[in-house]
Amino acid sequence: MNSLLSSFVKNVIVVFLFTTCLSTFLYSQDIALGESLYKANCASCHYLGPEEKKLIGPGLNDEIFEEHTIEWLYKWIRNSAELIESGDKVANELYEEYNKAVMTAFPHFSNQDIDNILEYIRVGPPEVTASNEQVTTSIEGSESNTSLYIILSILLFNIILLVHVKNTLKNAASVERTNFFASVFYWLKANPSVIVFASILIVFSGMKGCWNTLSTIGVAQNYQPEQPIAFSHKIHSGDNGIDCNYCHHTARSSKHAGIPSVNVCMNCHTYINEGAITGKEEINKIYEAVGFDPNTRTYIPNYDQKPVEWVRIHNLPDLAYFNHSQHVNVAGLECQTCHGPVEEMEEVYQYSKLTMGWCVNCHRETEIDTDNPYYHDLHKEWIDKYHGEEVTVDMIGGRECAKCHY
Amino acid sequence: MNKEKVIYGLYGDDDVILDAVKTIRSKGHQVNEVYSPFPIHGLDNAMGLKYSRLAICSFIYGCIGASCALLMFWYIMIYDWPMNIGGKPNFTLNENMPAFIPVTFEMTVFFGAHLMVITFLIRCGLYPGSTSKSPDSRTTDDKFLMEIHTSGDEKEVKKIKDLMKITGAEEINEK
Amino acid sequence: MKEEKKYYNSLNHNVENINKANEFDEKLPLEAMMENADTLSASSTTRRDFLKFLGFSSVAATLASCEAPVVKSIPYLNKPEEITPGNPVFYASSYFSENVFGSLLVKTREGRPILLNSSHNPLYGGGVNARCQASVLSLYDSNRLKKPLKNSSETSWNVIDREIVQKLKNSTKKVVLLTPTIISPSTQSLIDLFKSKYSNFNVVVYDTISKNAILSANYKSFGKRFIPTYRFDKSDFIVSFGADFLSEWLDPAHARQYTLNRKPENGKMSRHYQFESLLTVTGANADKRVPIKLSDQPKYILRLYDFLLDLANKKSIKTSKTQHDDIIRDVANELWLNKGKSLIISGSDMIEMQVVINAINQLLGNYEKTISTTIHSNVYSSVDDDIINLTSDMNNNNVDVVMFLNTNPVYTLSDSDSFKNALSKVSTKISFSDSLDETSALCDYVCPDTNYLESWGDLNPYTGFYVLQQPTISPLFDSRQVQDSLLKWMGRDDIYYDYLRNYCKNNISTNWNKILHDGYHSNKSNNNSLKYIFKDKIDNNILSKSSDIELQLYLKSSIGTGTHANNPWLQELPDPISKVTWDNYLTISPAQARDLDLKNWHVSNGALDGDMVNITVGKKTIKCPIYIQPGQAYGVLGLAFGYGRTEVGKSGQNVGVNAFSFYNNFSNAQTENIIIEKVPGVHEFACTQNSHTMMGRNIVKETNLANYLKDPKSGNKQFLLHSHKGNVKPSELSLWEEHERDVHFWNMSIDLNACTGCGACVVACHAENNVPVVGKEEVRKNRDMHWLRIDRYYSSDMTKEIAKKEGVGAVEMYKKMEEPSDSESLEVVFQPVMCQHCNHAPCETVCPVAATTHSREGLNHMTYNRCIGTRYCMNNCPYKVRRFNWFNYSDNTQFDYHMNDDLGKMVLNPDVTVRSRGVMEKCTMCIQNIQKSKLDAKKERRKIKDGEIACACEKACDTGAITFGDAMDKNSRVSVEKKNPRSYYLIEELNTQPSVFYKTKVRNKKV
Amino acid sequence: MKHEASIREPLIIGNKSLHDISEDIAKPIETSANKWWWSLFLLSALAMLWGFGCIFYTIGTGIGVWGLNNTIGWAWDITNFVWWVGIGHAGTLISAVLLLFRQKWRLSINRSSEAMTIFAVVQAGLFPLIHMGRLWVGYWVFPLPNQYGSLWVNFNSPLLWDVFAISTYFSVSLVFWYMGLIPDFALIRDRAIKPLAKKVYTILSFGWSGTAKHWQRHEVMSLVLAGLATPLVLSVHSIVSMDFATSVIPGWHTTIFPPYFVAGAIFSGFAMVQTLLLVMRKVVNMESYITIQHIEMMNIIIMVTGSIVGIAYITELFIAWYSGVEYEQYAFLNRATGPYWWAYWAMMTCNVISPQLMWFKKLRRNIVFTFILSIFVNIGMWFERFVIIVTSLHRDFLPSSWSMFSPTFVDIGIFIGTIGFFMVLFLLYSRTFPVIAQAELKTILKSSGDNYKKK
Repeated sequence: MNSLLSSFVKNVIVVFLFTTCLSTFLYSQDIALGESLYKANCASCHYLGPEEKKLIGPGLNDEIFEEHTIEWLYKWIRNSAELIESGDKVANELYEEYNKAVMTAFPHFSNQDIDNILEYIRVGPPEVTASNEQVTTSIEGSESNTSLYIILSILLFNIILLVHVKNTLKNAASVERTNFFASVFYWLKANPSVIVFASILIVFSGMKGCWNTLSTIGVAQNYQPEQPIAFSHKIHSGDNGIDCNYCHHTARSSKHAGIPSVNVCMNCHTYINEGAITGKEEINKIYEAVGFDPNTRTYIPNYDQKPVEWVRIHNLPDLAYFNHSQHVNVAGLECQTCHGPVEEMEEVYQYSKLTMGWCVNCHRETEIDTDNPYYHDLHKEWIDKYHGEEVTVDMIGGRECAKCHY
Repeated sequence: MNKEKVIYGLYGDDDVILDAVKTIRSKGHQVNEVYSPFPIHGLDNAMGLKYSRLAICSFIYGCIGASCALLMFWYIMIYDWPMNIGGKPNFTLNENMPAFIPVTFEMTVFFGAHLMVITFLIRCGLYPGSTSKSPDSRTTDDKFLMEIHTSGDEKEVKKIKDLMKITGAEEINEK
Repeated sequence: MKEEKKYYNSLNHNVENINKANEFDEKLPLEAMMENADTLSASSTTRRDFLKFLGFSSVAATLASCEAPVVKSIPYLNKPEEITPGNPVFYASSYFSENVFGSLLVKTREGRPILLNSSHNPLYGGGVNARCQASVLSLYDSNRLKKPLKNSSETSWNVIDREIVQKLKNSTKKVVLLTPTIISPSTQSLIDLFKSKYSNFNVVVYDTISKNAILSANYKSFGKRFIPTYRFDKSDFIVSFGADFLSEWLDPAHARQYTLNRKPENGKMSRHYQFESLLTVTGANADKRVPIKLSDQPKYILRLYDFLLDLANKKSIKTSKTQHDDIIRDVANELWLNKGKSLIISGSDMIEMQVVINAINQLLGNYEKTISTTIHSNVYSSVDDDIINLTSDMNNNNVDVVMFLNTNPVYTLSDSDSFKNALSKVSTKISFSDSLDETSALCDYVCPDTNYLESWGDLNPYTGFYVLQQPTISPLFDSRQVQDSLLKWMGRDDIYYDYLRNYCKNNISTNWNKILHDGYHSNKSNNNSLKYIFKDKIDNNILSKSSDIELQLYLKSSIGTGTHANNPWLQELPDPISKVTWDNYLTISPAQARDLDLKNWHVSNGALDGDMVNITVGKKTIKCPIYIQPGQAYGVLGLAFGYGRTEVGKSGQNVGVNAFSFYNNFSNAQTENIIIEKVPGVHEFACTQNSHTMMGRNIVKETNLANYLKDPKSGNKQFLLHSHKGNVKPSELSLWEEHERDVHFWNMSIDLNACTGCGACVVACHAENNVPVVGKEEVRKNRDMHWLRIDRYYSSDMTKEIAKKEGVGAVEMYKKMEEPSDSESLEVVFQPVMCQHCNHAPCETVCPVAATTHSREGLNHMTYNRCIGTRYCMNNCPYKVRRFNWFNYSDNTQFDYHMNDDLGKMVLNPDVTVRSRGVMEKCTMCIQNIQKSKLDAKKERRKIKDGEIACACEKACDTGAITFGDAMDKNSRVSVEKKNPRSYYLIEELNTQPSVFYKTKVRNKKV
Repeated sequence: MKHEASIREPLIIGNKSLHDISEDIAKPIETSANKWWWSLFLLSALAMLWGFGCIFYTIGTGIGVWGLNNTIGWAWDITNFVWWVGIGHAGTLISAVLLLFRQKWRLSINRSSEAMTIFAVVQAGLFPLIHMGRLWVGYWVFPLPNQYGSLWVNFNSPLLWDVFAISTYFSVSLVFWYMGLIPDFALIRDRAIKPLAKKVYTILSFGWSGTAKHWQRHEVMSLVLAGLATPLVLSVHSIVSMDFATSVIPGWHTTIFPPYFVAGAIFSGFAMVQTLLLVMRKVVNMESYITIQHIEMMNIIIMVTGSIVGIAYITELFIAWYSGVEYEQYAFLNRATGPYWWAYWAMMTCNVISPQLMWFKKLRRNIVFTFILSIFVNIGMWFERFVIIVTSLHRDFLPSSWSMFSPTFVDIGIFIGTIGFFMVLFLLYSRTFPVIAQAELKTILKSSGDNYKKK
């Protein structure tokens, strides 16, 4: 029990540690910083909106500033428990109201940090997020296709119409009509070379067809396996707006995005034990795994814990080295760029092809962050070499074999 | 009464039929076809056949082959995915050209040869399953067959048959 | 070390989390793996990410529902903080085995130690030798015991504890613990506690290879049994009599010290004379090497002493003439010139000899200058008689209980039979061996000790130098650390970890975390220098008996005393000198082989075969192959320890013959009644090198210090091409416009003067790059897979000059050149050769599918998954460094080494692909490290620091022969090296423009 | 054209009329095989199966089952490849080059030698395939668009040039051969009695009717194909030689390789033609068409090309000495005096010395001698490739990596297998195909038939 709580605290610390370290360089715009901090630390318990919308704690919006003073908020956020101990009235009321659930302490938050967070809370969430764009574009894609079909069908219809008109006219002129197919047959007989050409054509198109089908082997796009727990990214990431990095927090630091360990789930689900859609059923699976008794809110002592066996969706072949931190941290890509609109997926599926061609094309197009001091001496050279045009990944060897294969 | 007739004259020797063709044409008759087991030199002139343009085709095909090859090199080695391979310069096509010459040549020959042969087969209407036009199967062995189409005018037919006889035909039949 | 810092930080947050229980709260799902068939098959297919063995695991099981196999991802339940799946964590720890100490930095991935680096602590601390490097694989040895054994059937600890405690209580006679020198203070105190608990308990120290001579000699000279610490870096003149101090004498650190004073750039180098019988690594590196018979060693030493006395105008001891008097005279003079800056040592096991050596060093005033009597080396301490007394004790039924800790007397004692008899008389025999060996097989109880990478511990190798050992992985099996066992048997219920911490707190330092983080703690040695008290005169009649055939027993740097004999990496590591793998053999000088009509010959596929002989020492006879070794003294045979294990596991079983059976009275020099006779039979060797001379080519460039000081480019003549531009370097005559190179240009410099040829780098490369082990048969076919090989060349009696002078024809000349010199003047050079990463690479041009291409960072990329295996690149490589996967080397019962069992595979580096059959592979300059460091730099938005990236070989090289870095960065070490007048490219004529360059070897010969 | 000097010996003997020729050519096809044929066929079929066995073993287990090692990455595999390709040169050369030179004597041998060419190239083609470590991804050598981005081939690699050269050469000479076959198939078709045979040959003959226009086009096409094939033949072996010539290994890195390989190829090719025809003219009794005259002609060519090869060898040695490059010098010294001296001297005696005996007209026209010599030459040429490949590789720049090669049963098995395969194909051919280009032959009956010459 004790160790678990401590490890939970530790987790929060870790989560916080890199969020701060990565956010140090975008220190200037503090709302952004506030947002990242909020999503990383608060979003899991606090909905960004009217107080009535309760997750674990109350929903947060500018109302809080009416209810509480900044100083009080500092105290509360840093260590609510202390505040309660001290016998602060407001604090104790809250404590009672949220049936004695202590809010996580963030002793390491600087005033600056807290200000940022509060600032973010005051302003509220920005309207459009990158993910939505993603989706719309994809939809447009499909639309353009359908329109094409429509046009084609219209053309076809016209042709048939014309033929019909021709025939009727012939009838009218009482021109003797030969059977269409018969005439074709004769004509073919007359010049057999056509057959040759036709057959060649067929053969080649056949080969092309085979090639295409072959090239789709092993491409698992839209792979959407059944998961042991019906975990909905839509609810967590979409509706509750929990930042991807809260659970997949190693994505910025390591080659693996990492699947959250159960204790990360427990950070929230210690308190939330009923889901919007599936009720208790799915959440209980977590409790089963980790041995937690939702009624007594306690961990069953020396319980034989069994890990959750998630089904892996994105499988790169072992011969390809892929590093999340390279793309998320250094390149600063959105998770959605490769994983698609996860925050809208009830059940996650493989959004991208994940073929080498797919990787390489992105490397061909994506511009590198030339401001990174890593490239310090090269800026000038590049400017006169490429005449200021953008420097893409492949220009600095992003297409070389052993960048991914070793 | 105006039914068209075809007259076949079967000869036993290539020189004989060659002379025959010459004389018959000099008499102002049209020799439609000659079936022979092997090429007879000068026969095409004697029959007044047009000169065959296969060679020119082949040349054109060859050129196509060469240009395809060069285009492929440029696209693959220079444009689409340039790589530093052993420090060899692949900045422009001609810098790297020496390495491309062998394959360019091969492609040229490949196109030239195959496309020409295909053309030949098509022009001659030769393809698996097509059957021989020759009315007499001996023409692939040691006999030479002359074929003349006439308007079914008796006198005319007669004249041709005589001509054939004179020029040394072994058999003459008509249909 | 960055990662180290990170680890330290996490310490700050919560000290507790180093506690091993907490850190590895996940059980290794290993047992599960063993049960689950799907899992097994899957684990065999996974190449890169070995995460499955710990928390974040993926298990494949084909489901009917979908076409591709479904891969499961299993997250931790509670993720330990300092583990980020995919990032390495480094721990400072240390290694002590076979009396060799090394202080380590252990690289772990997902909780698995996968690579050991020397932590290069500032003090004497030994570097990491090949055996230490490879010991990480021994951790994953499938031969280790899974549970404690009682009468060789598995049982539980409770049973063991109950019964043993019972036995101990009931024992009336002696209870003996047989152990090698214990340098762990806490363990020592623990043992004392044990003594106090069981009065009849006593410890017998038994070092497999005895240094009794030095210890006793020092007792005579200084009145204390101790081993001093030597400072080769402070000695300008070194004389060694058969002491192989660069490889196997007292301390691997000596190699590092030695090279510190061998840098011609400093304008001076130590001069090193080696008098030895066999050709050792040390002899190969010496400036002057004199092959002498074992029995002559005393003569020479005394002679030298005599000359020195003469120089010191002291009274001479009459000594007889030797056949190298002139040389000894020079040595004496030079020693006299370098008084206090010289060092003279001997590998002899004769106490009298070591006394003389001490006397000489005393005479030269080397003590406290190049030899310290204040700081002692604690790694050896055994007294030879102890074990003999123990045997007799056991024979006389004076022993009730005997416990074996890290000792294997049944294998290592010369008369093991009598020991076996004695042992059979002991009622209770307990072994702590972590796997069944010759001794534990005879024991009633085997209480498997944990591997050192799984255990806590502290070591005190040198006076005032205290290091900690910490677990880097939770115990893989149901084994228990010895100390814990002892505590239990004392009836205490605390664990050794607490005991250790208390001990450390009370006796060493209160700042436990600091020691743990740095890996060591040092305090000024308080004991003052010892006084030289040896008075009685040295007489000249202590000469050992000589016979016309003598036998020297030696240690191979690969196998040592045979503790790691089951380690395939070590078995496949070629001997530095003979380049033979998977074997020991009787080395013999060419001349003597001719006389005895013994032969080595090459068979049609180039492999080496040899005659068999029966060698008899005293009563014992062994049948073994002979290997003709140039440079060996006439009349001396050599045989390596550590082979002929009969109880060790699949790799080491019955490889070679057991030399310990000749290790009579603990002397490595057997000079009496030795008979050798040729017997029918042919032995098949597996050598990695079958031609031994440079054939008069400019491959290893060499010069002498004197010439070097005159002209730094001496011996390194620049090859010039005659061209329209005049005489130019090949690289200046490029036909083509060069490809641009911006971000980096990775280069490597190899200093042939610093390379001692030890081979640690080869093992490190194995570990870092998942290089497969292919076994004797394949090596014999010249298909070893080493990405990095160390070429060894002998000098030949025939050179172009001689040929010209004597008018020898070309054919004749080359024939002669192939023969290594048979004279005393034989010289040996080493040259590590890996992929040279040519910037005009012949291999790249010829690959039809562009599987090997060049990066703009100057690296030669080999793309395994693109390779179709035409082997054209291999043929066209002038350095022959490319390696082809002739078979599937992983998951193939034909190659039943670590890559064929799931346990062994835990050592694989997750960042490097395991190559499949039919593809080419080669040195990548550890591109995985390059990429990682680049990424780190980019993440931290900074430039790469010089030295931040180190190839495995560089890290392993204790003498700093290898330097890797970015040549674009003008002040990186490698760019500096590049300008060094000693630098040159291998086969520069070809203008392959390598990224690897070598630095001329400089000897300090007398002119 | 029609008449040639009477001093020239007749190329067709035994008073053949046009019909006789048809008869003689058709006989092997229309009659059933004798026991010689069958025993030979079974023998080669066995060898072939054994070879296939070895190939499958290799593919299933790994290239390691061959005798190769880290230093010697190619040995028998590529030796056999080059050897077979070399053999595969005579046919096209005879029919193309000799056609351009209007050599009449080609007519009675070109068909068979072309067949040999094609079958030999089939064998040759096998080796580059099976020598790959991962045959199953071998298709990567073709520049096909793919899912890898697209990832292309490397046109700098001589091995890739080979891919194109060999495939072009194979397909073109196949077509050339088949075009020549059509009229002759037509003959068989028209003579066939059995319905099945008729059907088959109808299909094979593409409905050839031998009209004047057909013949005209046919002749033009043959001429142009010959014109294309001639440089092709020369290019193919030049390119094969570049596998070595463009490398850096002393003994490979030699500029005279292309001409020298081509000469060698013709040399070995003609030798193989000799070996086969001397057997065939007996087995399907064609003595009256393949006369001593023909044999002598070929012997002369063998002698000439043999001398060229010899000069090439000597030039190599001279240049090695003259270059002053020690690696080069040692490489050649090592060939002659090193561990593989026997291979070198076998090559020298078979290729350089023995053909010189052809200066004697008696020997030139002696069938038994010719046969033995042709075998010699084939052996010698195999050794030439072995010497070039293995002895150059086994001792190159760094002595530390010097090594030796010895074949395993698999190496040997595969080689024997290919010989078997080759023989099987050729035997089948000799019974089902018109082994002499009768149509063309008939054209020279008048000029070179002995009965006509007598007049």
